[in-house]
Amino acid sequence: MIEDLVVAFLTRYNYYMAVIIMLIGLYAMIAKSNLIKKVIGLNIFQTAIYLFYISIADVEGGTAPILVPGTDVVYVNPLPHVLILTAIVVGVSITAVAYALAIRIYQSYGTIEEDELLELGSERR
Amino acid sequence: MKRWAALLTVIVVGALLLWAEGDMPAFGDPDAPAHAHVAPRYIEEGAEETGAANLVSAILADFRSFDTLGEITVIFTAGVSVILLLRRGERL
Amino acid sequence: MRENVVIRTVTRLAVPFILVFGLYIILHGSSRAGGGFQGGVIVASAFILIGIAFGLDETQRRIREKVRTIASILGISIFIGIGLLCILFGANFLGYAAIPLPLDTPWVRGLMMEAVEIGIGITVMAVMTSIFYDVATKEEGE
Amino acid sequence: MISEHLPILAVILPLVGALTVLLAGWAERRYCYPVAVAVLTIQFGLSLAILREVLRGGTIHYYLGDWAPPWGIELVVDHLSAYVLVILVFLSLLSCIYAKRSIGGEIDPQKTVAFYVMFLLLVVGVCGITVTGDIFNLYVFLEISSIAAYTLVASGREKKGLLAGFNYLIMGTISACFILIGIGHLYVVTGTLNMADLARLLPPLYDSTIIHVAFIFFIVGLSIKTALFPLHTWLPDAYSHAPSAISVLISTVISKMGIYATIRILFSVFTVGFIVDHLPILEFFAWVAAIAVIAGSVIAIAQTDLKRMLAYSSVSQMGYIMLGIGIANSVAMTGGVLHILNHALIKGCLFMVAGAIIYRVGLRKIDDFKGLAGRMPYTCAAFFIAAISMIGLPPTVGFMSKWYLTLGAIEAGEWFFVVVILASTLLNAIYFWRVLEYAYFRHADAETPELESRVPVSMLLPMLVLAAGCVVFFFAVSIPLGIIDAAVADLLGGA
Amino acid sequence: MATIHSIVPACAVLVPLAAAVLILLSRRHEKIREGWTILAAAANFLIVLSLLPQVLAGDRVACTLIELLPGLDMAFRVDAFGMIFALVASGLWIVTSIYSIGYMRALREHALTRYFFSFAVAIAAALGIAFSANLVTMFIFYEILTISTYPLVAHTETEEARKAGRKYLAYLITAGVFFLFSVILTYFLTGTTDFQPGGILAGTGPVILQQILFVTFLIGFAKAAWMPLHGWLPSAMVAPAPVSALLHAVAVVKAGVFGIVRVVCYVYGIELTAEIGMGTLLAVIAGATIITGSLLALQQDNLKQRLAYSTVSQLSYILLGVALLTPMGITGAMLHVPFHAFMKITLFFCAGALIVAAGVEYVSDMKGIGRRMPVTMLMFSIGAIGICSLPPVCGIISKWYLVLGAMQAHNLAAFLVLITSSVLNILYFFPIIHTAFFEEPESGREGVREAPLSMLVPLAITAVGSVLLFLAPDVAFLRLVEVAIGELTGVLP
Repeated sequence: MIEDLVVAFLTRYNYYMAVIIMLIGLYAMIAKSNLIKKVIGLNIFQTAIYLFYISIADVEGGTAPILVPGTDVVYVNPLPHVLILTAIVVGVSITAVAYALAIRIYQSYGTIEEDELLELGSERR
Repeated sequence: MKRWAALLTVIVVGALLLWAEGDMPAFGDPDAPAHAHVAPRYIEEGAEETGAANLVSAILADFRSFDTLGEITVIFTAGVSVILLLRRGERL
Repeated sequence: MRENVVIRTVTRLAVPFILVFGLYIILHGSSRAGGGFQGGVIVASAFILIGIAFGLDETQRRIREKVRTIASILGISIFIGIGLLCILFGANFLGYAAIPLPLDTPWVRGLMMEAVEIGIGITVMAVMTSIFYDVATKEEGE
Repeated sequence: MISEHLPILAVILPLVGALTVLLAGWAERRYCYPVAVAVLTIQFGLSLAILREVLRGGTIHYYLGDWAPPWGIELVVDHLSAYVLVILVFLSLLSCIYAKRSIGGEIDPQKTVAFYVMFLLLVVGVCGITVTGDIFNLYVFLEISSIAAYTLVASGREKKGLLAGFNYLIMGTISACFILIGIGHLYVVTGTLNMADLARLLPPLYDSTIIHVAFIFFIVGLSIKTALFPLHTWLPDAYSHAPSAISVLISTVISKMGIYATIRILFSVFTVGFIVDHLPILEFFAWVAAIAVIAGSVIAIAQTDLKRMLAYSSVSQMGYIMLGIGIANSVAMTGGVLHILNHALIKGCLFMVAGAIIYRVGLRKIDDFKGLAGRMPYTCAAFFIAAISMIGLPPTVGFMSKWYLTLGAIEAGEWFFVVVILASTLLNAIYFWRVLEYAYFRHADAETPELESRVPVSMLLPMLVLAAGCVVFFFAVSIPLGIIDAAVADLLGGA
Repeated sequence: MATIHSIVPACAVLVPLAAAVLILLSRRHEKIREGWTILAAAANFLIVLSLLPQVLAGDRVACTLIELLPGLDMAFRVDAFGMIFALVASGLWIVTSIYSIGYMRALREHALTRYFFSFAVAIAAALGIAFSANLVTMFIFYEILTISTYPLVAHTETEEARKAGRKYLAYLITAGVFFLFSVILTYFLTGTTDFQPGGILAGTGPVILQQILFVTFLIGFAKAAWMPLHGWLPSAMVAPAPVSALLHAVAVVKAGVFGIVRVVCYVYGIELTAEIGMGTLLAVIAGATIITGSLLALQQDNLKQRLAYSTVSQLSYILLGVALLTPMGITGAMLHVPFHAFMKITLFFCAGALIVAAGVEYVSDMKGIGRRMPVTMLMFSIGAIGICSLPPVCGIISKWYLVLGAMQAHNLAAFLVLITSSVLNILYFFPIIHTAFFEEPESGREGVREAPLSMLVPLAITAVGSVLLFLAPDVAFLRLVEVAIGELTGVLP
C-alpha cells in the first residue's frame, strides 16, 4: 500500500509538485489582503500551471523539439510548449493590467491593503 | 474568516487535483495518450511541411498560428489597458 | 542613481549587444530555439534598461511613444496582412502555402513564419516597453 | 469568395477595427466614435451574413491555415454560434452607440481613444469565442475579452470602479486558470484540443477520474465567468461601478459569452452522453441554478441602488438560463437559449436606462426617483417595457422564454423547478414594480438637480430599440425559434 | 355552425389600442384626447355590434393573428358567450367615457392622459379576453388587463392608493402566475389550448392532476374575487368612481368569472367537471362567497366598499350558476354577466356622483341626500332593486334562471344560498335608500345640487337600461345565451 503510494508519487512527482505550487498561489490570491501579494499569488498559480503543462509534454529521454540530424532521436511533445508560450504571454498581460490597477488604486485610496480599502469604501457610502 | 475560506478552497481544489493526478500517466511516459494522437504528426512531418526545424515555432507560427494571433492581441490589449488605466494628460 | 556613471556606461555598452541578441532570437525562431516573443522581450529589455539608466526623459519619450504605438500596430498588421494575403490568393486565412513565391512550399511557409515572427517581435517589443514606461511614469504633481 | 471566409472575418474585422480606431484617434480624438460605430455596423452585417449562411447550408467549418483539424485550429459556426454571435454583436453595436454621450461625464476625455480601442478588442474576444472550435483557442479569446472587461470596468472616474475591476480580475483569473487546468487534463488523456475530436475521443474514457476532475474545473471556472450563484461575488460591484456603457456591455455581452462557453463545453465537448447519461451533473447544475434564481432575486429586492439591483437581477437571470440548460430536455433548453436573447435585450435596455438617469439627473438611488416619469417619459417607458419582459408578462419576449422553461420543467416532471421559475416571476415583479411606482406614482418632493437638459438621442435610441425588440420578438418569436430549434437539436443530437 | 374568417374581431381589439396611442399623442390637448376616447368607444361598439347577427345565427367569427409558438396561435374566435361579454364591455365603455370626462373635470384630477390611455388599453384587453379563441390568447390579454388597470387603481397617487395598487398587483400577478402554470399544464396534457364546447381535457392525465389543475385555474382567476381571494377588490375602491364602475363592476371582475366559465365549460367540459367532483368544489366556494360577501357588505359604511362587497357576492352568483352544471344554471350565470354589469355600474356611477356633487362617501353621511339629488338616488334605487332581484329590474331574470338551475340540479343548498342572499341584499341596500330619502338632511347641505349632466346622463342610461333588459331580455342577451347553451349541450337553435 505505502509502496504503491511511493511509486505513484515517484513516477508523477512533478504533477504533485505543480499541484502544491498551484495551491500556494491560490491561497495567496484569496487570503492575502495586500493587492500586490494577491498578484504574486496569481503569478505563482499560473507558473504552476505552466509547470504542469511542461510536465505533460515530457517524454523520457526526449530532447527539445528542434530537429537534429539522426534517426532515433526522441523528441518531447512540442504542443504543450506552444500552448504554454501562449499562456505565459496571457499571464504577463494579466499581471501588467493587475499592477496598473493596483497603482491606480494606490493613487486613489492611498493604500493597497484590501481591509482598509473595504473600510474606505463603506465609509463613503 | 477570509483565511478559512481560502483554506477551504485550497483543500477542495487540492483534493480534486491530487485525486486526478493519481490517474495521470507516469511522468515522461512515451506511450501517454498526449503523445500519441496529434503530436506525432508534428514531430514526424512538421519540419518538412513547414520548413522549420524548430517544431515549437512550426506549431506556433503555422499549425496553430491563429492562437498566436490571439496571443499578440492579448498583449496588445494589455498594452492598451495600461494606457487606458495609467496614462494621463496626453492624447492616447 | 541618475548620476551613476557605472550604470550608464555599462548600459551604453550592453544595449547594442542586447539588441543584436534580441534580433538574432527573433530571426532564428524557425530553425533554432527562439521566436518572436522571446526576442521581442529581449529587445524591449534593452529599451527598459535605457529608461532605468537615463531616466524617463520627457522629450525622448514623446518620440518613442509615437514609434511604439505605430510599432505595436505594425506588428499585428503584419500578421493580419499575411493572413489576409493568403485569402487573397485563394487559401484560407494564414494558409501560407498559397502565396505565389518561386519557392517550394516548405520554403514559402518558412519565410512567412519568419515574417510573422518578426511581426510578433515588433508588437511584443513595443507593448512591453510601453507598459514599462506607463507603469514607471509618476502622475503629475506626485 | 468572401462568403466562405466569413467566420474568420468576424474575428479579424473588429481587430482591424481596433487598430483603425487607434490610428484614427491619433489623428483626431473625435474620429474614434464614428469609426468604432462603423466597424461594429459592418460587423453586425457580417454576423447576419454568417447566420444566413448557417441557416442555408448548416454548420460552417473553417480550417485556419488550411490545416485539417485536429492539427490545425478549426472555426466552427453552427446555429447556436451564429445566433449568439448576432445577439452579441448587435448589443455591442448598440452599447457603442450609447457610449458616445454617456461616457462624457464618466471617463476622462483623454482616455476616449483607448476606451474605444478596448471596446473593440472586447468584441474581438467575444466573437472569437463564438466562432472557435478549439478549446485552447477559446481560452485565448476568453482572456482577450476578459482583460478588456477588467480594464473597461475600471476605466471610469469612479474610484470604486478600480476596486471592482481588480476583484473582477482576480476572480476572472482564477476562473481562467481553472479552465486552463481543465484543458490540460483533457489534453493529457486525449492528446487533442479540437472540440469535435475531443467529443469523439472522450466516451471510452468517461470513467477516468481525470475527465471528472477536468469537467469540474471547467464548470467551476465557467461558472465564475457567468457569475452563477454563489460564485457571483465579483459581479455586483463590477456592474454597478463601471461606466454605464460598460455596464450595458458586460451585463449583456460578457455574461452571454460565459453562457455560450458553458453550453459549448457541456454539450460540444463533453456531450450529452457524459453530462446526462454518465453523471447526474446536470441535475446538480439545475439545482444550483434554481438556488441562483431565487437568491439573486431576493438580494435584488434588498438593494436601494438601481444599478446594483439590476446586477443582482442578472445573477438571478443567469440562473434562469442555466436552469433551462440544466433541465436539458429540448423544450427547456429552447427556453434557456431563447432567454439569452431576452436577457440581452432586457438587461441592455435596463442598464441603458440606469445610465440615462445618472446622466440626466445624477441619481442612482431608487428612493430618489420620485416623479421621474414626468421628466424622462421615453426612458421610463423603455424601463417599463423591459421590466415587463423581465417579469415575463405578455406581450414581451420574456413571456415566451418563461413559457418554454416552465413547459420544459413540467415535461421533465421537475415540479420544484416549475415553482422556482414561477416564483421568480413574482420576485422580479416586486423589485421592478418598486422602481416603476417611484417613477410613475410619486411626486417629486423637491426639485432634484438637473444635470443635462435632456437625454441625447444617441442614448435614447438604443434603449428604445431594445425595448421595441422585447415586444417585436414576442410576435416574431418564430424567427429566433427557428434558429434555436436547430441549435438545440445540434446540442442534444448526441443523445 | 359555420366558422367565418374575418378581421373584424381583431379590429375590435385594435381600435381601442389605436385610440390609446392617439390619446398619448394628443396629450397636450384635452379636448382632442377626450374626443378620441368617445370616438373610439362608439366605433368599437359598432364593430362589436356588427358581429352580432352572425353570432346569433350560430356562426363563429374567427381570426388568427399570428402563430406565437408552433401549434399555438394568437387567435380570436367570437362565439355567443364571448359576444355577451364583449357587448357589455364595449357598450358600457361609451357611457363610462362620458361619465369619466364629467367626473374627472369636476374633481380636477391630474394625469388624465395616463388615465384615458390605461382605460383604452384595459378595454382592448377586455375585448381580447372576450374574443380569445384559446387559453394563451386569453392569458395574454388577461395580463395586459392587470397591468393596464394598475395605473387606474393607483391613480390618485396617495399613499393609500399606492398601497391598494400594490395589493392589487400582488393578488393579480400571483394569480397570473397560477394561470400561466395552468395554461402550460393544459398545453402539456392536451397539446392544445383551444376552447371547445365539450372541453379538451377529457381523457388526459390522471384525475388528481386534473383536480389540481382545476384549483390552479381557480386561483388563476382571482379576478373573479371569490373568497378568500377577494381582498384586492375592496381596496381597489380607492380608484376614481368611473374606474370602480367600469373595471371593478364590469371589465376586470367579469373577465375573471368569464375565464372560470370558459374553463369549466370549454376546457374541462361540463361532464368532466362533474366527473372529477370539481363542480361541487366550485359550488361550495361560490356559496360561501355569496353569503360571506353579503354579510361583509352589511358592515361597510363606506358606500363604495359596500358596493365592492356586494360585487364580490354577486360575482359568485355566476360561479354558482356554472357550478350547478345544469343548462338552466349556466343560462342564469351567463345572463347575470351583463345584467349585473348594468346594475352595478349604475350604482357605482351614483356613488361617484355623490362624491362629486356632495362629497359624500359614507352611508351615514347620506341622510336626506335624496331630496337634494333626486335623480341620482332614484337611479341608485333602481340599481339596488335589481341587485336584490326584485322587479322591474333585470336582476330577477338571471336570478330566476339560477334558482331554476339549482332545482334542476336538485341542489337544495344552492337554492337556500340564493334565497338567503336576496334577503341579505335587501338588508344592505334598503337602509341606504331609506337614509337617503327619509332621514332628515344634515345642515350644511343646502347648496348641494345634482352632479353635472355628463355624469347624470350616463347613469340614467344604465339604470333605464337595466329596466329595459327586464322588459325585453330576449333582444340580445337571452338569445345569445340560448345560442351558447345550445352549443354547449350540442343542441343548436
